[in-house]
Amino acid sequence: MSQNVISNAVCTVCGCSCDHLEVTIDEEKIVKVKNACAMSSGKMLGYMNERITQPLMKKGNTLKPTTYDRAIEATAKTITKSSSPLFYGWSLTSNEAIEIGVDLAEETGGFFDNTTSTCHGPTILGVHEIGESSCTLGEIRHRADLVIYWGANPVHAHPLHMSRYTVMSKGRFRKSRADRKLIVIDVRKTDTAKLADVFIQLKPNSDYELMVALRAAVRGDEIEQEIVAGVPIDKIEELAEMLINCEFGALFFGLGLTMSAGKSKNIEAALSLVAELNSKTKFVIMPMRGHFNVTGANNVTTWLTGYPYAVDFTQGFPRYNPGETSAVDLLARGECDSALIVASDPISNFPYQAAKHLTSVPLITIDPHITPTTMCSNIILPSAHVGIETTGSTYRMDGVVLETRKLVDPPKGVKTDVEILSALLKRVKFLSR
Amino acid sequence: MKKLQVTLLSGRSLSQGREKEQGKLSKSYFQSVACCEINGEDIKEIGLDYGENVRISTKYGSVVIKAIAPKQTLERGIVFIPYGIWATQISGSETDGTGMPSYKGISSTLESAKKEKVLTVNQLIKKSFRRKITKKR
Amino acid sequence: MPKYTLRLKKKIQNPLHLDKISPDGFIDKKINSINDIETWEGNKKVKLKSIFNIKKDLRYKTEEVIIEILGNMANARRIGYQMTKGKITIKGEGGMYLGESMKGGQIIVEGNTGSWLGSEMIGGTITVSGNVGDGIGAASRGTTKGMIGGKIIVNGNSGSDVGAWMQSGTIRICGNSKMFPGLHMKGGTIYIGGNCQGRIGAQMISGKIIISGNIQANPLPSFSFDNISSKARIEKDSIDGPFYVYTGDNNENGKGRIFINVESNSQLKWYEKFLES
Amino acid sequence: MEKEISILNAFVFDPLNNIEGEKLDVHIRNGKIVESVGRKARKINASGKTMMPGGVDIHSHIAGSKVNAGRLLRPEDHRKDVEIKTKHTHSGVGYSIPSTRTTGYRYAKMGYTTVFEPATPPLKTRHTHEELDSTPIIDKGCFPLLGNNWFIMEYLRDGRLDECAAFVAWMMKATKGYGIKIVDPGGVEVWGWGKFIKRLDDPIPNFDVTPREIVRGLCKVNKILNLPHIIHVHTNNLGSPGNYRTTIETMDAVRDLADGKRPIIHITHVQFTGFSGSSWLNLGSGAPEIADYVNDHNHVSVDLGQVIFGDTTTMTADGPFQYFLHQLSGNKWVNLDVEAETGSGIVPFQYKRTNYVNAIQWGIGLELALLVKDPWRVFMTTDHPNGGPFTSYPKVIAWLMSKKAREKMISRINRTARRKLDLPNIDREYTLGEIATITRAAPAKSLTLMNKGHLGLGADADIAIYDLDPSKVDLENKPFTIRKAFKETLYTIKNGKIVSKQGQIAGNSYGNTFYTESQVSKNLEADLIKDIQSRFKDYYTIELENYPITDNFLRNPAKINCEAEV
Repeated sequence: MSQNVISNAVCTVCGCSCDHLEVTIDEEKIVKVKNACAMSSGKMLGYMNERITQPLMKKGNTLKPTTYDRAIEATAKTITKSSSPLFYGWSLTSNEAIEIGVDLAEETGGFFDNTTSTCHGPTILGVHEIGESSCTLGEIRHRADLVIYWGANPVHAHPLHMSRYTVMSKGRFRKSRADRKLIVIDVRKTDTAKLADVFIQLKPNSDYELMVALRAAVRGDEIEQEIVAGVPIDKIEELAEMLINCEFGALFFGLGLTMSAGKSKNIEAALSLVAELNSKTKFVIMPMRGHFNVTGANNVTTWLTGYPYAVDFTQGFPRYNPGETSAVDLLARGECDSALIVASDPISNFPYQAAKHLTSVPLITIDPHITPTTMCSNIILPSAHVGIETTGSTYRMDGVVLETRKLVDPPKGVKTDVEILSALLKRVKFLSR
Repeated sequence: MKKLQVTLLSGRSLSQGREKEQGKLSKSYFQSVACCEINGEDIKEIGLDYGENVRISTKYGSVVIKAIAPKQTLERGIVFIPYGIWATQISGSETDGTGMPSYKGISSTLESAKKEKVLTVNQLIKKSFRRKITKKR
Repeated sequence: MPKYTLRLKKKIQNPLHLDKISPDGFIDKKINSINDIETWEGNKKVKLKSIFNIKKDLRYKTEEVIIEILGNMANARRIGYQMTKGKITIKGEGGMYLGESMKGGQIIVEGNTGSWLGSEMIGGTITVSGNVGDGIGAASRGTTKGMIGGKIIVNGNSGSDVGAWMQSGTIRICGNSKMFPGLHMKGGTIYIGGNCQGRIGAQMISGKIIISGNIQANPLPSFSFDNISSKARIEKDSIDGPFYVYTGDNNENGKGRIFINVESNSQLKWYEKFLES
Repeated sequence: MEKEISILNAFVFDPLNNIEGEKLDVHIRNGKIVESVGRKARKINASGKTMMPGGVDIHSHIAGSKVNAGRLLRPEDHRKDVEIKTKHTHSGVGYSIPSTRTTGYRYAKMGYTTVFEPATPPLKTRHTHEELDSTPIIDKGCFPLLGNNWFIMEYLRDGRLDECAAFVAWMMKATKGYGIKIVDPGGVEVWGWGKFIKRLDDPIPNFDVTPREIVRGLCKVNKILNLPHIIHVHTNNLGSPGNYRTTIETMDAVRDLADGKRPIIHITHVQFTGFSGSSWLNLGSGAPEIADYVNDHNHVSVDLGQVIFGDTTTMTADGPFQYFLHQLSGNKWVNLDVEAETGSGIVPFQYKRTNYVNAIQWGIGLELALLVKDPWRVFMTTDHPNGGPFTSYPKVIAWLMSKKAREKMISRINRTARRKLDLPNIDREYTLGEIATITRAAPAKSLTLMNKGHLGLGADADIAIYDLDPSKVDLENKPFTIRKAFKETLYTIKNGKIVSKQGQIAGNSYGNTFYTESQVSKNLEADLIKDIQSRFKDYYTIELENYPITDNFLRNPAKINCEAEV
């Protein structure tokens, strides 16, 4: 049999962008994946499950097969007619596709938002106010002797993070797990917490208080309260000592921080803490980005518009204010009269009220798979998987860009996001002339 | 019937991450996502056993899912639902001016729903979003 | 000066940009040119008359232009942007960024308003009878200049981040407030008549925050207990306490003061031990 | 669009061809300057106008991870300056860190047609190219940051100069880079630990090599590889009082390597490293000393990094300096270290006329430009956006050309600074020819872009026509006229096409991205690859195979081949 092994393939699941996968292909099918985590092999071996292989359009109450041309024409007509179209998703596709997406939103005068707004949007809002002290993951691998995961559970969400980049990795100046301290701060004892040297369990929704107390302790200020966030002050002061006395510390945080009470302010507090720590030692901070190219979606949108997500083009220039121009808010206020979803499943992921509005407007979805969102859509444009069936560049969570590979052909007749979106943009430009 | 006040967390779990790649209509996805991790004491208090169904309600909505034993340690008073369409039925769209809805740390009530069924993706969409869907392929 | 009445014609679902509705913009204008003021409904440029029935009432003999808006303006943005004088009355919801960068005059809302009411406001007065959203009197993203002056009075409840980056002026919320009143505050006064979900004065540098209701927990750990004060002052008014007074935010080397009502906050009684020592 | 254009009767300033204000006709065919064109050629009557080659900016941070991090940091910067979408152009935002499209449009409007991004972390250069590809109209290129690279420091420590050269050649190919950039040699590696180095001869911990050895080593490598540009150096101690000595020491460190033909070291944004004094309180201008050195030694060129009063965003690969600036200003701060290679930092900053330090900085830049006698070795930059946005170039031109303009500003700056600076006593005023030299001819020459920066036969038809009549306007007394003229061309022509007319952008076209390939001997290359392979996995978190940028990644690549001597 003609088995073909491709080495050093880039994984397209989470923000770790592991690029050491060894993929075995047999007759245009992936049959084996080495070096991958459970999520990665799940995707690599399961990418053919529940695929949509033909464009579908709603006629009456049923979805009927159609051609790309017809589906794109109908989509173009819908979004050019709209007063307030929403373009959402973008974190599971390539930079090249995102770039066309931004132009599409600009051309039609719509809202361009990516999944950042419901994962690390608050992180970006925090950065606007405070800035961030960060680095690439390799710096942490080489130098960090103290690593904190706060409200993040890499064992489940980023399975190879610790072995490739942090406590379990081998760096130039830190050779092994023994050279590093792992601190986990969470509301529950997660599987990551079980590996920690120090685990601090705090009360739900009190990350902010703990962060503030920790910063005060780092500064050496007196704290009047005896217990903060369910943690005794002694323990907080002990932790502060550890942070000050490390040579190179890294704070990773997850959605536990961005989603719980305080949201962007939790991040402001974390960024301020890390900035403060830099007057005593070297410290960096990094969000644990979820989708494989959400960082790319932010970057592409930023270089084209100045803003990383939630961009409003309705008046012909980029405007930005998450809370107003972000997808969930727009939908909750009912301020959107059509939606194009690319590689995302907002019907599953958005709060009910916002999802409900999506199903009351013309909904068009570009996605490889059947999802609750495609099930509620009026038009479905099936697409190829980036990093499996087509190439495209993608950003690791620390901003390192990688070119993903094409490993196999997409299902017969299925187009790529780039092909679909550029055909759509061309059509839209023609119609708005 | 006994109702219990709890704090709801939703989040990623390894199995959710893995099974979503199997397809969102798949049985394994349903099993790994339409569930709620509850502390052993808490579940006793509402008179349920693991494997039975529980109703979780917040001010945003209410959903029935299967109660399961925590896969990671879970304190009393906290319940965990993996990300997915079941969790979002009861999460709020208020973003406090940040664009980020409230997915974690929502106060909610827990009660037994022994007799009720957990809706599948199809059923849930029919119930919640009304637009009719049809089988494809 | 005349009074203009703008009655909303239809239910608007798309974002509406109404920054041109302000007494300054209407002054000396004929009704036709006001009808023809261009604005944005979603991505479509429309004239004001397509949204409102506009009437000009010359019988009013006030010194300044009065604009009365009738209808639910929840989807509107920036009514009264940069206004310097005159009066806007809204009977219905007030929308977002109402009175943004307002310099003078008066806005009265008989209803609720959305977020960022009076953001980056410089002067004038805004009164809201209902509830308001988040970021009242706040700064826009990335800047460090919130409300610089003027007065905002809200009879209902408010969202979070009241007076973020505020430098001067007064905000009074008669009802309850969510978290983070006075975030990054640099000056001015915030009063909350009802309860507050906490995190008062986070990262504040200066200014004063008074809470008459309950704050659920302790103040932030970066605040120091100062004393108990029998009264607190907002402008010329004196509010009866007694109040626990805290200073901070120490993490920012801040000298702000927060006043928290003693009676509504029995959970803070333990601080009184610092008084005895 | 027309394939042939004739521009008639312009006052031409083309220093590389020794043309200074002569009335000439210039003809264009297929994007090149030619002897003559057919009768049907489009004619542009440029009588009474000034014509120059398209501007060449040798140092402007327009693309890459730190520029984008700066954009992300500052929504407030964008809000005050937006570009609305038109039929022919994209929307965008402007001010100190414009979006990519706006960057291209605004350069073109000013008559600039080639711009180099001077600091790209090799590991993140794919990002830089993605942004450069998204920047319309202008030609561009980028300089990979190599002054803190682990491989390079180790090769130099071990005295393996040939391997070092082969590595740099590999790096240029892998990143599609143009020239060697050195930022705070060794200092950024030390910043990886949150620490600083001060002196040229301080060894770098763990690497046992000194900043001096890095600069000298890479200077030699540059010669070995025959790269088109010379080493482009941001010295140690940037932004600290007394650092002009470090600047002179750095220049002098390679003096013996000079061959007399052309400069061998370029010191960039020398304003920021031209401070005399021992503290902020007695800060002074080190410009006279630096200018003296430059005037006496032709192995050196410099660019200004002129400060413009107002709000801007500072961003450099010099992480330690940016942290220092954050501490000094209290403004928000971004730091982005890059494994085994470099770092960067970003801090918003406002230069104030009335601030003593800022006023001195403003003076240093201008003093340098006026005291360095040879305009071929001093290029005009603001180190965009560090000293100020590139859109302020017309202001700088006016200051250089008109003492009156300088006096006007001097009368408004901090009084103590006014007394401290030599600037009020300098009478020199740049001629239009000299302006053409420092803004296009000299940078093009320094980059060895043979077809840029001049209007000789065969040159690329990159042309700027300004609404300025040197025969009528009494330039030194009309600074405002100068500013107005250089703000917006009458015509900007790029590759023979009109891309901007009176500030109206004609549409979206995309220029070339220049990169260099220097071929070392096959044996050396093979040995090098083996050596890289042996250590790459230990140094980087990505696979060696995924490191090089693939050939079809760039939109319009333009390769420049050079012959290596090893």
